[in-house]
Amino acid sequence: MKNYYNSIEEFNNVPGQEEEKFEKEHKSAVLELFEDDIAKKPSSRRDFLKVFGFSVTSAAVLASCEKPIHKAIPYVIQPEEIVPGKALHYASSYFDGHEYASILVKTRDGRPIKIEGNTLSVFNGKGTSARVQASVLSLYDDARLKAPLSGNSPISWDLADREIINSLADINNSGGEIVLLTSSIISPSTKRLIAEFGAGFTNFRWVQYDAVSYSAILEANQQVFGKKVIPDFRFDKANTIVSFNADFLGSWLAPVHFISSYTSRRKLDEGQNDMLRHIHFESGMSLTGSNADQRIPIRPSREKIILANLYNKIADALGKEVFDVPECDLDIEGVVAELLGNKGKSVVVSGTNDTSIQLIVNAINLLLGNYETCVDLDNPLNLANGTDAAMEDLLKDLSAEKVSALILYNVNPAYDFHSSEAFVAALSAIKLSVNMSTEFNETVGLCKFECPVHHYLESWSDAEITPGQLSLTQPCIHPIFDTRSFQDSLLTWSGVQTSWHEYLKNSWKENYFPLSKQSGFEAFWTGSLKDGVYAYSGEKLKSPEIQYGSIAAALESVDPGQEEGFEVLFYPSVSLGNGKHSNNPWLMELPDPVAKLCWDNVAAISPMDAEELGILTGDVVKLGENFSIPAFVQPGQAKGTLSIALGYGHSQAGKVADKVGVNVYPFAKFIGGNRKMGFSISQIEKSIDKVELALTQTHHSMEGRAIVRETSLSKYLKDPASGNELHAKHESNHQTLYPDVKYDGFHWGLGIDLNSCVGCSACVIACQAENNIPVVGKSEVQKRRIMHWIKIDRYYSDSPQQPMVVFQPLMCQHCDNAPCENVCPVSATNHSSEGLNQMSYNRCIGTKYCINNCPYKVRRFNWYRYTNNKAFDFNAVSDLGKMVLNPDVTVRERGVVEKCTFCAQRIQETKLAAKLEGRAVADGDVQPACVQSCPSNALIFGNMNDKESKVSKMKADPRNYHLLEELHTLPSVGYLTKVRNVEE
Amino acid sequence: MYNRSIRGPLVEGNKTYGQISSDIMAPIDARPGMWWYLTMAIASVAALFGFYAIYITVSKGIGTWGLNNSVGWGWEIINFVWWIGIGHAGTAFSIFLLILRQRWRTSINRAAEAMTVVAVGCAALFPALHMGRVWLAFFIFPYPNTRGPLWVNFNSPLFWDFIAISAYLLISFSFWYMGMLPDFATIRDKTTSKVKKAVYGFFSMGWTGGSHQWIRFESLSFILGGIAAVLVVSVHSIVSTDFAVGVIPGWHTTLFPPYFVVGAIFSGFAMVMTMMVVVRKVYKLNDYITDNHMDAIARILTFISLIMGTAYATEVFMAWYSGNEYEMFTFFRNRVTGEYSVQFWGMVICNAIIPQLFWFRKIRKSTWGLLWISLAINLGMWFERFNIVVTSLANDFLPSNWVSYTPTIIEIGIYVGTIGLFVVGVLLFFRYIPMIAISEVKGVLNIGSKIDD
Amino acid sequence: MSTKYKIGVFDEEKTLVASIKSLQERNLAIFDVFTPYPIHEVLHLLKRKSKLPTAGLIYGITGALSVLAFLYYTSVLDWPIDYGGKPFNSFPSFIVITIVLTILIVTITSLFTFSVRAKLFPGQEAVIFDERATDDKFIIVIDAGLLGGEAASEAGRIMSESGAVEILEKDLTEKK
Amino acid sequence: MCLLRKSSIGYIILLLKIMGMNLKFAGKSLSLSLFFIISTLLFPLALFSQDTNSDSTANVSSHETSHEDLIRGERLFYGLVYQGDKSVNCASCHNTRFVDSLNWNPNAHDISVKYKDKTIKDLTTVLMRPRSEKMAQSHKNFDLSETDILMLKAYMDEFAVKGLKPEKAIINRLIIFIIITLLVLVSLADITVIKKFKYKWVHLIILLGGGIYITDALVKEGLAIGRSEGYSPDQPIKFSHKIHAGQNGTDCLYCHSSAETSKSAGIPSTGVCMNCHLIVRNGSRSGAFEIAKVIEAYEKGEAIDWIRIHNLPDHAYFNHSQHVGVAGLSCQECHGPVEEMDRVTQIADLSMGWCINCHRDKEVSFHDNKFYEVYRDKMELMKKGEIDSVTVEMVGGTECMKCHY
Repeated sequence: MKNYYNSIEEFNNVPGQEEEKFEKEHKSAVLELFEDDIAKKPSSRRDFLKVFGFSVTSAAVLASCEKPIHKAIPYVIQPEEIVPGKALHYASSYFDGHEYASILVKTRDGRPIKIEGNTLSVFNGKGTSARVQASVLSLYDDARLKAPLSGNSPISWDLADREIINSLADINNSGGEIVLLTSSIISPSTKRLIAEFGAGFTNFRWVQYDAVSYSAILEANQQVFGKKVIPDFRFDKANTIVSFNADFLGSWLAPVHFISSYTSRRKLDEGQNDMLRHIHFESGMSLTGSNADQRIPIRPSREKIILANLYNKIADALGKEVFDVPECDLDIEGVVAELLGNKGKSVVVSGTNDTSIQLIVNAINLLLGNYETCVDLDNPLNLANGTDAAMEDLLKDLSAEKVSALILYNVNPAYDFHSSEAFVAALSAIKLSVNMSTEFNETVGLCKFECPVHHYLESWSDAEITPGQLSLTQPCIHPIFDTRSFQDSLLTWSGVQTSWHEYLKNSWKENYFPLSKQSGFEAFWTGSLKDGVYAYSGEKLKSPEIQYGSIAAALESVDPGQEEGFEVLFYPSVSLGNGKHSNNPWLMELPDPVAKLCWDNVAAISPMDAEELGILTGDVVKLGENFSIPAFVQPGQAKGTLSIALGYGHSQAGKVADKVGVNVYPFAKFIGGNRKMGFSISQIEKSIDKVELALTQTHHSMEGRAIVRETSLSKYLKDPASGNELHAKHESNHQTLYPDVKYDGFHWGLGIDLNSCVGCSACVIACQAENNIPVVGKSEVQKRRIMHWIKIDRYYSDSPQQPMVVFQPLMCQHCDNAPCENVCPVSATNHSSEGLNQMSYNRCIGTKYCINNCPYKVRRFNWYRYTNNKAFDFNAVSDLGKMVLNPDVTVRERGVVEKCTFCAQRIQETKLAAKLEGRAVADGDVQPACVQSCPSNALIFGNMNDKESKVSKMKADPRNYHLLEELHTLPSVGYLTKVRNVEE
Repeated sequence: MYNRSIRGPLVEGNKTYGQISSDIMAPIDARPGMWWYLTMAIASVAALFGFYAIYITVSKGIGTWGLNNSVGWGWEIINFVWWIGIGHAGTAFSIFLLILRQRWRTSINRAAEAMTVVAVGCAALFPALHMGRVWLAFFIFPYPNTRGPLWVNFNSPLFWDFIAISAYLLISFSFWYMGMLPDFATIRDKTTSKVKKAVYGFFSMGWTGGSHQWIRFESLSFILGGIAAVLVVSVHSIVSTDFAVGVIPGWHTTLFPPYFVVGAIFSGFAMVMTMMVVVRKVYKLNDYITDNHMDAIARILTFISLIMGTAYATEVFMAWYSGNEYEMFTFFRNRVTGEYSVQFWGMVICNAIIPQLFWFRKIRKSTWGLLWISLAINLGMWFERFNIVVTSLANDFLPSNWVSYTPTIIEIGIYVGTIGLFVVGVLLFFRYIPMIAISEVKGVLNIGSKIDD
Repeated sequence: MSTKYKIGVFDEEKTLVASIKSLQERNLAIFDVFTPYPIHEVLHLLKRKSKLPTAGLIYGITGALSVLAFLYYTSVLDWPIDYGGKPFNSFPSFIVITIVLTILIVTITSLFTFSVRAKLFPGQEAVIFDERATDDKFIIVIDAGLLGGEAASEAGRIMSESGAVEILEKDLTEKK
Repeated sequence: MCLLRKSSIGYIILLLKIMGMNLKFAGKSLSLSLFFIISTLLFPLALFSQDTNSDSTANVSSHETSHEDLIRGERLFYGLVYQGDKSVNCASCHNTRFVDSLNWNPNAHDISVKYKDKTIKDLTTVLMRPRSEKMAQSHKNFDLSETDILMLKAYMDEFAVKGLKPEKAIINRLIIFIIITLLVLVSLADITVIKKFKYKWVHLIILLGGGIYITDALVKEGLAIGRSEGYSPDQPIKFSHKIHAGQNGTDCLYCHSSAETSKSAGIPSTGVCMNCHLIVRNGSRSGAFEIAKVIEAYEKGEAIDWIRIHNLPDHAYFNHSQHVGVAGLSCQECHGPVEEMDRVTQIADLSMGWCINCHRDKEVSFHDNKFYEVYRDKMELMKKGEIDSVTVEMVGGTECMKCHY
């Protein structure tokens, strides 16, 4: 296999004076990339020609007449582990203040090009989310601040440091308050550093602020259990999940972590015969709701009364104290029965940021005894620490000019704080304000100093996601710009001479090395770096007595909720999350898994309301002063509610994000100690404007076709082939005039378990990153020309009010009798002896006949030149943006057809590695990007000729079927029927 | 054989051989009227617009068209098939009527063949333009190369199409040109202008009308005629395989080859009628292109229209009879009703119902009746191709891929451009080439006009 | 060599045919007959034959075989490639190509043969005995030089008797 | 707009290429091709302009030395000043133009640049009392007056700015092609329309011969498009593989160390050069001059811009480790006898057919590598003796996605 876990540390082991030289050379090499004419720079030492050659070379190949002089520029001194043309994988961790993942960073010739999950991590394993996958592109964001600024003018780090240190000293001497406002910090070493930094001042406050807040959970657990933590929800141990507005598979807390535990109980393989049952109450149609076995649309304001009734009914059944709450007209007897039947094996969870709701949730989980197993307070998720009230207090103090210095790190309150105007206004009055941000965003430029921070792929850090589960972040590329890590800045400003790297090492030496059984620290450190993760068993916090008082208070003050008017709800979307990465074109063009919409946010409205008000998808509706947004008729949306995604409507974030959609953060409210993501209005006004939305799927019914085959658990248990009867029928009908082709050696196949696939779309971005798939922009998506090689089809069935949803990943099916191959006149697509449907771009003349004749329509056409074309200025125009390109995959020219290749480059790479080692290719060695990124292991790839391989077993499963198998295209991709845990 | 007592003489007005020559040569010698220049100007503007659209397509990419991930073929293929269909007129006239010994064809076949050449030329533009990388179009030739050599895919209907169209263009052109040799010689010998004498002398290739030449001329006509007869059937059959070989519902049907061939002849005859109605008026050639000629074409159209109607009915019936859910959907939910029902019913009305008006003698005799109905057929045939190409692709197997398709101004521009090009070609033909085969008309002068024949 | 010709000009097909017949009865060799349109009777009388159809048949057979051989060589022997699970020798696909290419080959070769045999190619200068022969007159040409003066004048007489409207004499010496 | 312009330029170039532009040296770019055309057209003008050009540059560059000095310096450099036995032609060894053949002596530009910032004394030393053995041999008995050296220096300083003179364009083939094409056209016109020329057999010969020549030229040039067989550019350092790999017998993999393990064989870093050249400072042919470049680059920490000779298009994926590491091919199979080349030349045309035809013939080491056990059917056939070897083609070596993805 690959040369995994090489550490950057070894870089620094170059002996003696060479080290400095290398350091210098390495840095300048990267910086030189931003010179306009690379050829003029004789001292560039990297074989980046593959990247830079794209423009020159492909044009030359096209015209076949110009021969540019190619330069082969070697290193002066070649770093030991860098072999030109070979990929290196560094273990690292991703944390953006919102989402965490332990990852491997694939670098080629010194530049990170792909993110993969770290299989050693118990938290996320090989799975990643779309946002983590896309984070590598953020590294090459042109919009990033390139050097420190004072006001709007550039300043050197030395000068900025001097001024800041002086200013801090002045303020400290005069007793002024110094406030550090950061996003949630989960790095234990950084926390220590902040504590030390704060200790240097007499009047210091550290506020953590989360754009999307989990403050209510923290608060409720503080009140009940005396622990200000977010518990880990162990869905893998639960039989029943009852969730209220918690999109835990999509964007709530740690989706990747939850998807793997959730789907581990939804699989029906290896003898597993039971599934967890998932009941979901929610207003908008979330990814999680669409995966639920039973989904009940509710108004958000009704959540509390339903929960209270649920509590009463369970308490009643268990003979516990019952509270006086208004009756709820919703029939929840079934839910009560199921929960009671799975005491201690169920999870009740709510995603609403309302302390009283979270208190009732805690109460129900307490009643059911879920804290023993499924709701883990001892290993809490260290993801969000921000308390809403603290931020409100800070705002008050800022406005009252009580704060003298404000240091911002990794936050963007000018965009995502509900009182952003007041905040911005208060900023100008502060004596010293420093902003530290990786991204270019709305807050940039508002402070006295801009001290840009490294991208996480350029920085050192650590993280402790749950107590005892540590991971390290290491730089995989030398900083591209003149930036500095946040921690280095703090160290400098507190007058400490050590670098953050040393500090981090020391911190580990002091705190974690003693816990390990290793003898030498260097070995421990290198080992941890190579693995990326390090686990220790720390002391468990003692649980104080459970306080029931607050619960009772919450249950006694239940209001019946709202019946009239409209309730508007904001949610972080699967693609953009809280909007921090909106300038990432991959994420911007990732269609929402349910709405199948990208490049815009909309107000999702229920079909009933839409009909009543005469609103169609695309009609602009007015939700208040200066608040107009296109409506989107969303089946499953609760009547009387509107859902709007957060993260859009940036005014200053870069060319991709700016002026796309509407920013709804300012409409959030601070109510009852929590930030409420939503508001109520009595009436929606429909305007005459209409907007064309960038939808990637416009027809939502399967039209009765056996595309996604499903069954219920009870039927499945009786007959594993239930719902898949057609498969046997079609198999028996298969006849052929021509003899079947025999595949000797490899016959690659992909199995997709529709039961495990939740539609998270990580594979889509992984594929995009791996295969250099261009971003085409809003207008092209509107024309239905999105380029994604893998797409997640979503179909609704049943009524528009309470639809059932299915997801189906669709990529090239690599049919053995491929209709596309027969019709290509120039032989640009044909079949390999390994069962791959091959596509050679350089032979393609673009007749599009194959596109037409593909029954699955998975082939994509390069309608324009998407690279080096100013009209498509997303990431494939600037030299920086193009650094993300995978040098092993051709960048396609205009006029050629492309499609999923099963990551042929990875197949070849793995086969070659096996050949070099003189061994057979083992099952699971080859992992296409989609398979590798899948957090739920829904995709399995392997050799179908090997009867022992996982994929062969999957194909032998009675649930297995092929898409449109009646056409006798003999796809190499198989699907396993979806089984729902419902009574039938 | 031709029955005079039923249809009257083939050439009216008791012409002599000399008169025939001068009558037919008149437009070549005389300055064309104002209408000619005006039409030429309009057509040239249209053609220029087309060239601009082509320029945009080639320089920017196929993205300037309205196509998308599901609909890979749109107007360009519709127009391609439409033009190829129209291009069947000449050969169909010359060959089928030759085989059927319909001697009245003589006064029309030249114009019909000219139309064929221009129309096939227009048609040939589209397959080239619809390529994403038209500059690499030579990849389609199976020529020895340094890639191994890498040949082409002989299974691809598009390759069959490519050779069929090239062969058809070449053969229809040579057939047409060969027929003109004696006429060019006539002009060469009759004209007084030195320039014309030299030019037509060059193009007449030394034709004298000697028996040695006539005998070989007749032999070649026989060979080319026989070959072209096969081609008339094969070209559109092959064009139909572009669809019939596909797996897409609404495409995958064995009905297509005959259905396409008949449809092509239908549209070709209709276009001939459109042209002839105009020509005989403008050039006052009523004596050569007689009412009887128009009547004969109208009768044929009526008959073919019935076949077309049957074909449409058969298609729909087969969709139902097959019980295939995709076919059922394509026809009943997509074509008959649904987003593209206008095109479907337009097709049925224009092709199967309107031509039935030709049952009325009055309409067959009316210039306007002939003109409007022939135009309606041309429109209907365009709808037919739209139905086949777009509706099937827009809504095929997986509903997630369903899209709608709207052409852009660029696609429309190319279409308008080819119409302009066609008119320019036809006008030039009227101006510089004898529009009726002089020698052939002379050969049939006596038929039907003299009792003793 | 003498290049004198005697030319009979006729107005009508009927008189032309009669004249040819009488000339042939007298065994007076006719050099050539020029008509504005093909008259099968004339061609028949003059015993004009063309081998073009035979040549076309040979072209066709050779063409078809070579196309099939080419297809087999390229797709089975030289570089077999799997297209959609079809066998390399996917004969049904080859049929279409063979038909059309055969037609193409026959057309091109026949045209070429025609051009060579009938001596017709661009720029070829026509030997014109009477310009009206392509318009409204039918012309019999007698090679006076070959027949001798007496026979020629007899031929002229016969032609005018059988309805020639004009008898001309032409000397083409200076032309060549 | 831009796109079409670009592609039309591309076509013009293509046309020029087809018309027989045989550009045998590096930099086969648009500007060069256009330069040829324009220079052919403006040849007489160019004759005039040359003088004025040298005038103007001379005025600019010399504020200390006069124009006359420069002229004299130039004459000295070319050995045109008669000095009896002593007269030396510097340009005979230090070429002032781009040359096609390998000249081991540094060219005039190289030495000019090197001595630009050095004093007259340095130059005098190196001219008359060179340290290295090689130079002592060639600079034997040099005796130049101080003024001469001054003038020489003035000329060299100017040369350092101006650079080497461009190579003269070879346009014979293009001219021949155009003439023959015209001839064929005239002959065609005459045979069909003009008909002035009586001897038809001349036409026949012209048409036949011309047709064959044109077809041949078109096919040959067409095949040569995008190929660089025989490409042998001057490298920034006159590195001889013949000396290193041939005479000294250095293993290829010593420098191109990643050939066995990685996709690319790797250009050795300057550090690798220094392994030997820390000690070896004097070459047998180029003296110290070329080796000094390596040492200088190393000391300055600058990389050397080697010119890549074997270039594959971006859409073709080639992996050295597959061929060297797995198949065990020797480097010479594709790169030719590099150990006999002073300057590396591309031996193969690197066309797809070249790759494919090798894959058709080469056998894989089916039994030595456990990897191939996966091909059970072929193993079986081999056991039965139905096949005796397995070629690369048989395990899919001629399929698209082995190289294009």
